[in-house]
Amino acid sequence: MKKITSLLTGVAFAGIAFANAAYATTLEEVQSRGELRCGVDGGVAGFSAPNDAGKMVGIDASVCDAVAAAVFGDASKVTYIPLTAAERFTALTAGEIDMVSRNTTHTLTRDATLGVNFTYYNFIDGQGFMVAKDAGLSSVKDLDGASICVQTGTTTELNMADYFRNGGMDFTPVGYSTSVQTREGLEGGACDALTSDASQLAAIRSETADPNAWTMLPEIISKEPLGPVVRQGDDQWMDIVAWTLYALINAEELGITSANVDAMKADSPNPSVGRIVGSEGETGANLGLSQDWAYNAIKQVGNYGEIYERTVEPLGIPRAGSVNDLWTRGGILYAPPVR
Amino acid sequence: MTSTAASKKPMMTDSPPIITINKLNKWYGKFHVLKDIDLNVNKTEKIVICGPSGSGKSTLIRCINRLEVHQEGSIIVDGTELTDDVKQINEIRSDVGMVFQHFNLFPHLTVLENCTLAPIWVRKKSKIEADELGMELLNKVRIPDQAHKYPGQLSGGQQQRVAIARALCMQPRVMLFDEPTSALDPEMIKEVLETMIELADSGMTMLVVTHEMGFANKVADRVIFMDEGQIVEQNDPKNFFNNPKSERTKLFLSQILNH
Amino acid sequence: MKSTTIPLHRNPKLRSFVVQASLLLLVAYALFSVYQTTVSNLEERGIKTSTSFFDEVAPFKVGYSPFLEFKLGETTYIEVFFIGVLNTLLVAVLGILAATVLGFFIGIMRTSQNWLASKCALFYVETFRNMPLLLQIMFWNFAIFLAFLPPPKQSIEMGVFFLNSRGLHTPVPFIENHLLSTIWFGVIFASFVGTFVFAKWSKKRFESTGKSLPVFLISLSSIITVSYITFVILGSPLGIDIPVLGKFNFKGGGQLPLPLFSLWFALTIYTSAFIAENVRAGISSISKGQVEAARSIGLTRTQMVKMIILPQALRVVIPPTISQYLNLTKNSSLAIAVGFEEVVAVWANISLNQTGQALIIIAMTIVFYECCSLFTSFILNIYNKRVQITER
Amino acid sequence: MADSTLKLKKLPDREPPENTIGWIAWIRDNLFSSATNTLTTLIFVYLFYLYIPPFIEWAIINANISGTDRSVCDTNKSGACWTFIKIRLEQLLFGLYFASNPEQTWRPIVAFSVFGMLIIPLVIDKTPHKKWLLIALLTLYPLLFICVVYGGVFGIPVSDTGQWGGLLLTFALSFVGIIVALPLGILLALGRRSEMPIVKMMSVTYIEFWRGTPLITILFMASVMLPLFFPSGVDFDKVVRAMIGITLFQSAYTAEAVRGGLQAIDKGQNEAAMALGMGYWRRTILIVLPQALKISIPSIVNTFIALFKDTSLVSIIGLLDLLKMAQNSSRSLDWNGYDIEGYLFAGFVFWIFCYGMSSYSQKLERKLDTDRRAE
Repeated sequence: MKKITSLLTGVAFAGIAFANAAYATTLEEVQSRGELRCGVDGGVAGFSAPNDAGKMVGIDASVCDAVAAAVFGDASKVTYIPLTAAERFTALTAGEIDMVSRNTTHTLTRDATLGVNFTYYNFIDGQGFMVAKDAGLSSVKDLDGASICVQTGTTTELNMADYFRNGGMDFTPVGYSTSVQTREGLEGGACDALTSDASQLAAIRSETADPNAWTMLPEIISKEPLGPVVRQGDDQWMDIVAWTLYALINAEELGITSANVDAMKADSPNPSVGRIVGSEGETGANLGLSQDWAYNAIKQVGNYGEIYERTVEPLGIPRAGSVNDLWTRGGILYAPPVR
Repeated sequence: MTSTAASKKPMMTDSPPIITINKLNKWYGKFHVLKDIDLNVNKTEKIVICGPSGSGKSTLIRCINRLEVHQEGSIIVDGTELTDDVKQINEIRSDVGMVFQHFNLFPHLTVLENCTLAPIWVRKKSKIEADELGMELLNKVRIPDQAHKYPGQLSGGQQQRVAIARALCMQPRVMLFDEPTSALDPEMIKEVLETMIELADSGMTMLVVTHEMGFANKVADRVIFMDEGQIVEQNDPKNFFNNPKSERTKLFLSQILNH
Repeated sequence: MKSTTIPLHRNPKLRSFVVQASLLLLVAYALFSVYQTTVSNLEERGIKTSTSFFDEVAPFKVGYSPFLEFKLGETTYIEVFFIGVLNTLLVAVLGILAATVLGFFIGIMRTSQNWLASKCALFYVETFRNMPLLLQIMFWNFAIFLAFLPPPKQSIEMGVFFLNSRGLHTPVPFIENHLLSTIWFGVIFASFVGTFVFAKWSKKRFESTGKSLPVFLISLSSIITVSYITFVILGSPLGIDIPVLGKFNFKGGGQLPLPLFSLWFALTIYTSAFIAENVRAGISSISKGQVEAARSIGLTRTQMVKMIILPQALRVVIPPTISQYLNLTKNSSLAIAVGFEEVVAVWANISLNQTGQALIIIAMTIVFYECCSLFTSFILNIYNKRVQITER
Repeated sequence: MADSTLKLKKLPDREPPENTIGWIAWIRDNLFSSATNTLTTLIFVYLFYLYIPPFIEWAIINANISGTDRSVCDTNKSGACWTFIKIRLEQLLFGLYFASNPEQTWRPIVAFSVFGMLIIPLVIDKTPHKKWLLIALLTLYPLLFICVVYGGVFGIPVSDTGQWGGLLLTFALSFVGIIVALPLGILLALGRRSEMPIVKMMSVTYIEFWRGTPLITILFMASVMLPLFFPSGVDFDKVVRAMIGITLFQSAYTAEAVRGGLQAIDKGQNEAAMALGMGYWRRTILIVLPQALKISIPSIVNTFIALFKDTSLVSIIGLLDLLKMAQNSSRSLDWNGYDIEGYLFAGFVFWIFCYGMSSYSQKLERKLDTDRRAE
């Protein structure tokens, strides 16, 4: 009933200034509410999409789960709020949600002008092109003059414009507001190619009527570091989200998995491991969380590698040797030490 | 006061009747509105038709210019039988003028344009000619000064006189009046009736559905009483009013004259 | 007699003043505090609002801009706004033309004597006006056109017109020889002037003699003949740019891209159902007496429709139809569902997403539509005044 | 003329000639009365012949309804795939939350059935105590809806508005739109006819502002800008924000509908009330409004129809209304390629409601017309 009451008062006294938010920090607010409100896309396979049971799953959703586990010790205390690309930042800055984990690219403009902060990256992507196999195209260079389906309002649209402009090539954008529509456009013949982040292309291809009819061109034309976003001005909360993500990556690096985390906690000679699973140091207290914050996240959600394997791997995007692998294995995922 | 001798002379000329109606039957759906109507109208004859509402009198005169379609019998107007032939119908209509209870002037045209519309488009007169004719007839109905107004700006009586002028502009051989005064206030009835009397005096053939018995008495050569789709009684006005033959007519007259 | 002094709280003038003043204050206060909250929210949340992005180069490409050429890397945001506005107006004009023709056709069919025709028109009207427009736009675009139109290489050919999954491709004329084509345009202009004079003369003649000529037919055929003959004599100063199949799609000629085509198609069908209903209402608003009077003076059916029924029906039909034109213009904002680049799509969606300047962008969009609405009311007022003068 | 009395014999009513009544005459008059008419008939018959049998074959005769997955439809491509609708029906009607929690499905069912039980007697002419039914619909029913569908009381678990979807969401949005907009609209209509210039001006500005803007822009505003207007701490989810936008928008249209009713009221009514010594509010509430509202019901219903259709626009700001639900289902991997069926189903559901409402409003209009003529 709280919401209905607040609606009524809100409508009735729309103009009358309220006292400012009752809670000083996001953490306190989240804790007193008893759940984490996490903005997701809700429609991208592998990132966040409802499964058969109606639960949101994917690498983005898992970050929400991990933060909830870190804060409450219970990964299920999350409400996923599906957001369009246009709303994600306003919803966040208005306090409607506590964090955004919605395949959002980190850019200077967004960081500097929208009142939001980017933490770290849970998936490092790059923009590619998908075309029909029998079209006889082997490179993006062959696309001069082509019609290209794209989701509007995304960085994808901008990268494509830059790329073609640089190469002195021409193209006709065919813009749709959702990625599903871009797929329908491509399948229906509204365009010759579809451009999106490589991970999305894989997801889209898996949803086409005949996935074998489509192929990805070799070029990756942009950097798309995707990661969770928080409101500006609450450093503690930013730290919590960032370090939860770091903890998952460090856990993989140190070989801590959801299966062996209990054993590691009980008995691990490695102090780095100890600090993560909470048997050593004051890591939780420094963040304003309980001592076993990272333990809970790893135990309930798994380390980064496990999450990846569970969510993105099935799309047909292998990890080994890609940018999304750990720095120790040739990738660029590099988390600062928990100490 | 009795009417002028000229118009009261019985029509015993040899020329054929201008309208011949023979065994006319009409149904609205299954409702039998006109039953075996026989009626001949001679040139320059004035006929007043009266009767209670629903007796079929309006339907009868509307059949004459094919606003209603009859199912049995025949109507011959000026030697032409009314059939489904559109061309014939239009010819007959341009020879038969009609004045309606609710005037039915065209509200988007000025008074003069109302009058000249048909002469221009049906009679193919030039605009100048038609304008002259229109003004002449508006003069006749005594509203030439209203020629450039719109019907909505006129009183009911004036509108009805415009309607008469409009019908006359086609220089018809027969004029039909469908309760021309029943939608008017008493003082306006008078001005319309005066116009109609003048028209009668000019020798026009007229069929008038009306309850204005004064008018009937003064102008009519024949008064017809209809009830339940039949012609119950017809006679010259004197005999009709003074010596009605059927009970139904008596009852009707007593109701209409004593109210 | 004793003069009565009204107690202050019962003085109607004072009461009205107090009510209005307090209402005004309340609304002003409400607006002010919304403003203040917004400003402080923006500040608090670190969102910077300014119009400086107007002159920034738009970092994306608008695919369809027939009036203002879009140059990647040169076109600025504010130009994108105008491209959007022009595209909205384009689809509005195309839609209004088609919906009016179709709407009148269906509306007249609805009043037809033919039972089948009348019922089919009824079916049409009831089907299309009782389903959401958005659903219809998406249905035509995604479920019908995209699904059934062939790819460019197997386009449906209709002479020099080509229809495929990218849209409709049409030939367009282009100027080959400047001097000669100027002469040619001059000749056409002169022949228009000629027919105008001819029409005036024929009207005069009609008024004085009552003899009429088929002015429209004569004018049309003489304009066509004259322009064709001079075109040949001048040695074809204009070329026709016929679309040619290129590597990916047809090149050259004019293009009605599929999103525009679907949007236009759906808007036309949807709006025509409403216009048809207006037309039906207009025609049936004419009393039987008018028809009978027209018949009784011997007008033919065509004359009656042209001179009595239509002029009167139009007075009833036009005002709600003008409102439908406004609705159509507003409804064109649903283009966002199929990706046509009108003002809401390129401005309130793409530009907003890229710049984050929600306040300014939404406000400008609203102002544009309010202008359309004001313009419509203006036209309606003029029309109503004119009708009032000619008929009371 | 003496023989005229011979005609006094009353003729009996006869049946009209055979060929002028009955279906033959009807066909002749309505289908073949002239050459053009005959041609038109032939053209239409040919068109029917071309399109109707194949459609019926596709939609009914060859259609698939059995089975639980797409394999049935994939093997028989010549007919429509209604299996898809059957399997997804609960989602389409109640949204994901109630469809995926079978033990909760009773809640929207109760909400819809109670609504049906209230609305059906309301549209039937002879129902007694209509006024109370209407009041119940406008006051008690929303409470019931909140308790049952939203929950949070009597141990019914809360279903966030954000989890509503399908027809339920479409219904909730338009219902909120109409009942909140009604009082607002009445006030605005009174304001627009007020003699106080400032009140009038403000009402006119308000009404024309909302009527001049497309709903989609207002929804964008509600979804992107509204959060900026409220102080931090007052936050509504997207559905509630859409409701606010829709209500503001709808109140302007309702106001115009009510204004039409107010204009139709005879001035004498107001004057008579004044003569009885009634003040403004008493006159308005007791005399003018009851009559004006009665007259404006058809127009209000018409604005409601428009609103009901327009709620589909919330799919553009990412809400899962009936249309979006149908689209999502037909675009999902399970049923990819059967989107015509999805659109037809959603269109049909919208059509049923809109057509029903518009027939009702036309009926009311005719009734009001005859009532007024009778007066």
